[in-house]
Amino acid sequence: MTDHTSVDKFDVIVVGAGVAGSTAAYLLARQGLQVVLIERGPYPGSKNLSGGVLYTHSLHQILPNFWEEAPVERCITNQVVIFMTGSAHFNIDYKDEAFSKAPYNAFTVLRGKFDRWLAEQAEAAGAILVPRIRVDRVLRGHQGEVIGIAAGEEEMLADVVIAADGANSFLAQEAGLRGRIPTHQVGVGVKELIALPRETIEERFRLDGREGAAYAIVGYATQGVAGGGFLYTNLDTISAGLVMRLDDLVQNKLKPGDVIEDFLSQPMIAGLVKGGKLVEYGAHLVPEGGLAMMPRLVADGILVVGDAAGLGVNNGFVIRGMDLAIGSAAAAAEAILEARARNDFSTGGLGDYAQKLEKSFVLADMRTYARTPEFFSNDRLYHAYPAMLTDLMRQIYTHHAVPREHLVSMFSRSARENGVSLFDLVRDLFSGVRSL
Amino acid sequence: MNKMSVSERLGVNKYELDEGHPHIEVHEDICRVKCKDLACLFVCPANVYSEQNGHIVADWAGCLECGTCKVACPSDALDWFYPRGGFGVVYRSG
Amino acid sequence: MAEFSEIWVFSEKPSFTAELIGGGRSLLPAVGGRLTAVIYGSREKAEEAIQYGADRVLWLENPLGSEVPVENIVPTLARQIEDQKPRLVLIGTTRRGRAVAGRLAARLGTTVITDVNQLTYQDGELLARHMIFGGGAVRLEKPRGETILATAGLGVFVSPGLGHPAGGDIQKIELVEPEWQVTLRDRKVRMAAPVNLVAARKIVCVGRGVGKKEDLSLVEDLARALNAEIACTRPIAEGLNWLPRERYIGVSGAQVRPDLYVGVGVSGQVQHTVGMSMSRMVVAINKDANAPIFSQTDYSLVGDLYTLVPLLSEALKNRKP
Amino acid sequence: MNIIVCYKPTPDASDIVVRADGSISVERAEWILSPFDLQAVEAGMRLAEAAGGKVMALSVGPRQISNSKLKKDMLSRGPDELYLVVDDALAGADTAVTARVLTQAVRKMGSFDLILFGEGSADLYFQQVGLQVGELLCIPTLNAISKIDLEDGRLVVERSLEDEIEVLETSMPAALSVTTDIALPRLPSLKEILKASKKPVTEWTLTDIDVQGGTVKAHSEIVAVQAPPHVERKKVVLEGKPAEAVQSLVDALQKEGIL
Repeated sequence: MTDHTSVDKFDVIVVGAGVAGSTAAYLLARQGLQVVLIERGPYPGSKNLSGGVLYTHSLHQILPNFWEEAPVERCITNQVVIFMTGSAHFNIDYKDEAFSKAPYNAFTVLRGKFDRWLAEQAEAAGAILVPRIRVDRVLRGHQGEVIGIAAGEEEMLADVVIAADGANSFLAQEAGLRGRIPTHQVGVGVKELIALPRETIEERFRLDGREGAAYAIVGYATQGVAGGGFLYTNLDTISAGLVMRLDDLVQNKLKPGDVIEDFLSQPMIAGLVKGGKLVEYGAHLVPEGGLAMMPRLVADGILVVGDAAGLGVNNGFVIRGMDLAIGSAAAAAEAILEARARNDFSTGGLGDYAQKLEKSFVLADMRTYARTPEFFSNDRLYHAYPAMLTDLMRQIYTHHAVPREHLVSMFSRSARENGVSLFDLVRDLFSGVRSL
Repeated sequence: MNKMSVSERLGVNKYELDEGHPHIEVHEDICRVKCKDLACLFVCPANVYSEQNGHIVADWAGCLECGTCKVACPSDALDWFYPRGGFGVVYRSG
Repeated sequence: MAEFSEIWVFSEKPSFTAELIGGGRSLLPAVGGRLTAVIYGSREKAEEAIQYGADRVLWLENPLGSEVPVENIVPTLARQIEDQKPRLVLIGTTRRGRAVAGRLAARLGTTVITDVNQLTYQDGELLARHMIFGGGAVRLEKPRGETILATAGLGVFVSPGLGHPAGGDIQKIELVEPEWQVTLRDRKVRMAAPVNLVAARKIVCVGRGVGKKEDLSLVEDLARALNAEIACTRPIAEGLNWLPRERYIGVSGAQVRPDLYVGVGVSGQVQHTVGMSMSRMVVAINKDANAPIFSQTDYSLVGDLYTLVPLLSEALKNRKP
Repeated sequence: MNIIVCYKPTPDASDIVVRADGSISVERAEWILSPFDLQAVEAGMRLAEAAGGKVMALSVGPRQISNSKLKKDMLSRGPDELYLVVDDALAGADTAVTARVLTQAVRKMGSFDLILFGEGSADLYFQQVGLQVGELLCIPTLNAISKIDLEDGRLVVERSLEDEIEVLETSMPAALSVTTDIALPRLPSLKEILKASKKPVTEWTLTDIDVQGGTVKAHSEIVAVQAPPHVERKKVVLEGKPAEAVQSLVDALQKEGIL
């Protein structure tokens, strides 16, 4: 039995000062609650890594026009999807001027700066930031309810603990909210941050001022492993990386550290990062299991938000996580305020969180894309289709001294050569339309 | 950009090394009995794990703290937890 | 009076004084003037300084020898500097030397240019080069003021050798009593054998990869086989105390440039490598293939040092000339 | 007893950026507490815990030193109070300027028994400031102190010199610069970090402590700060069985005329 008499008690302990944790801390502190925000890194953001695109809508609701103050890099105006084989690529390029005006659709951010800023907002609202402390486990009361946290020998009590401790969420596992993470429900994200002069980036990606580009790359990028590549422009760096589904990576016995270097040496990518200087190399798990991965969100005295709750959407064109994390934090904060009004922090008392999430865009979007993880597990996406598309383009543009073949026959021959039946094609097309 | 080895890339990063406090432990007794894939030897983006003289060795100092190894290890042979507070990789940009 | 008139040197260690005399002399031709050594101790030390090439010695007699802390010279030296206004006072970087320099600076109202590794005279001005950021950067600065105080480590300058005629101008100076006293209660000798890493042509350097103090014998064997001096990284000397501090190489330790440097279990942190980066040839033995040292070696042996070092000692002993 | 511990926040040397022209930039560097100063703080804490009394942390420098993260970081290591003299004129101050401003601040802080300094700062590592402050205050001043004890109101310290350790006795107040092995700094605990945000912080300007503009004038002109010269190495990794690799090394050394 632990002696809990001598320790401080707070209204809420938030574990993890990422975007979810800091948002929750901000919202709760703003309402006058005593909030402690615990971060294991030396500063918020120091352990966090993401590809780097933040969709603005959810944070804009909480901190209107946050981009005016926050350290954001570039607003995404150019969206490009690339199907790639070893030697060729096929691009879909979409530029929207509307995205370069407020309310911006999305920004690239660097978490080491952005998360720090967000945590400062929480601090300014009254939350106490405690950096450099690793939370080891939850504390339980007589009925098994969560009543606080322990870090080493130290304990701290609170009415509610918010597990915002990221994709590995040791806390949610420890609290019994989720089991072992299966390999098919996470992606391994690896990223290189490459420094280039601002003007070079703007020239290569055809950007004006603070405009930015987001490239999604499918096919050879991952050497056939389920997943994709990305290339995002920051102010004077490029975030280039891959997300590869872990089960497939294991099956293919590939080393992510090698695959990313091969990816960067693809002529198309190499041209964009040419002359750049690596300034950081990082890796992070990406929740990719969709709805199937989501843990129980609430137990007595604890709730789970953000990556820790498995909230992520990857539909091939966009990879989302931060906006969902912020949305979940908002729902959690609301639920805690209501639970507080009832003075009931049991699963039932906090249960509104799940309902609020259910009603919000977060779960709506998760549901919309419920089939995408399955769709993306389709092997043809990484081998046959990029090859077909580029074959087709090659044939269209290659002129030999022989009569031109009709497009349809070219296409069906390419499909045959790449082992794709008409049935496969139609089925995949249909499934893609439904799940993306 | 010239290709860089993983260790060269890790060399660019910032770490607060917690000397004398490894945060990874490999239970080789379990690996030997239960594990055929030895996924840790290739899935780790930081190449933390290697086989040396027939032993699986974790060079934990370069760990990027992603957790890939722990999820990929089929036999629960890895004791992998975050480094102590304040230590480990420090993403300047992230 | 901005004329470059005199260079003074001071160290409590005679061999160091000799190097500083060499350094001071190398600056004199550009400017004329003379070189003065400040000696605290016996008359023999004062005479020795003349033979190393000092034009003049300011000698503070110390009949009590090592019972009196060398730093007691500070008020006396400060008064001499105020009276005679040398252009440059060069002090040897030992811990005592640092204390003398710092306290002098406070008295004279100036700063100290510390640990210079190059001192030149350009366009009528002194230009000092030293390391900052733990060896991560080199800073060039021009000290200002009537008298410039600088400290320099062992090996920065070359001792001219005892070649100059004895006799010379030895001026006895009067002690100015210090304002406060420390009492020496006890003294524990750390290491008997003196070492001069700077002069060593071959160096075997011990790093943290060596697990136990007893394992130093492996390295000693290798050093014998190579006819090399043993050196170490800072933690070996300062945290673990396996070896005396004067054997550590690094930004705050010795700066060496031997023909051969062999790092055994040395990881290659910049704080260390700045002290050895000018070696003619660098060999490293380390089990960690990712160790930063391997990016700055000529020859690398990746593997267990407990296997490799004895093999290497053996192979060296058995080699045919 | 009242103990003042002086410390210096510095840009983290591992965040140094070498520009294309070889010059150095610390513009984007994270500011940290100089690690060698933490050992002085720990030594001060242990003395205060053993003998009673309070520990006051003191730093002087440009505005970066007063960021809340650094203040909290220092206070979470144990000191009861924090004093800062903040002025951008102190950016890049030389040791003489720093020592003079610290001395003025110490005078303003009132009575004290001991001032502790780390061995040297993480950025410059000139190991001078403690010595200069002590001399300016005209109190017993010693560096390289690896052990501090109190005996009947007097200090008994060990001083680690290159080839010997002196055991010295002197009176208080005194100024001591400690070695890096004097005391392993504790890691701030959860509770100390929480407490840190409630401890008193006093911030002064140069005017507040009666420092005139002339005092902060540098005694040297910094001409350049550059990356150290790079020596090209062969970078040959000797492969094969240990015995073979070792033999190839011996052969190579022989061929190079090193042996």
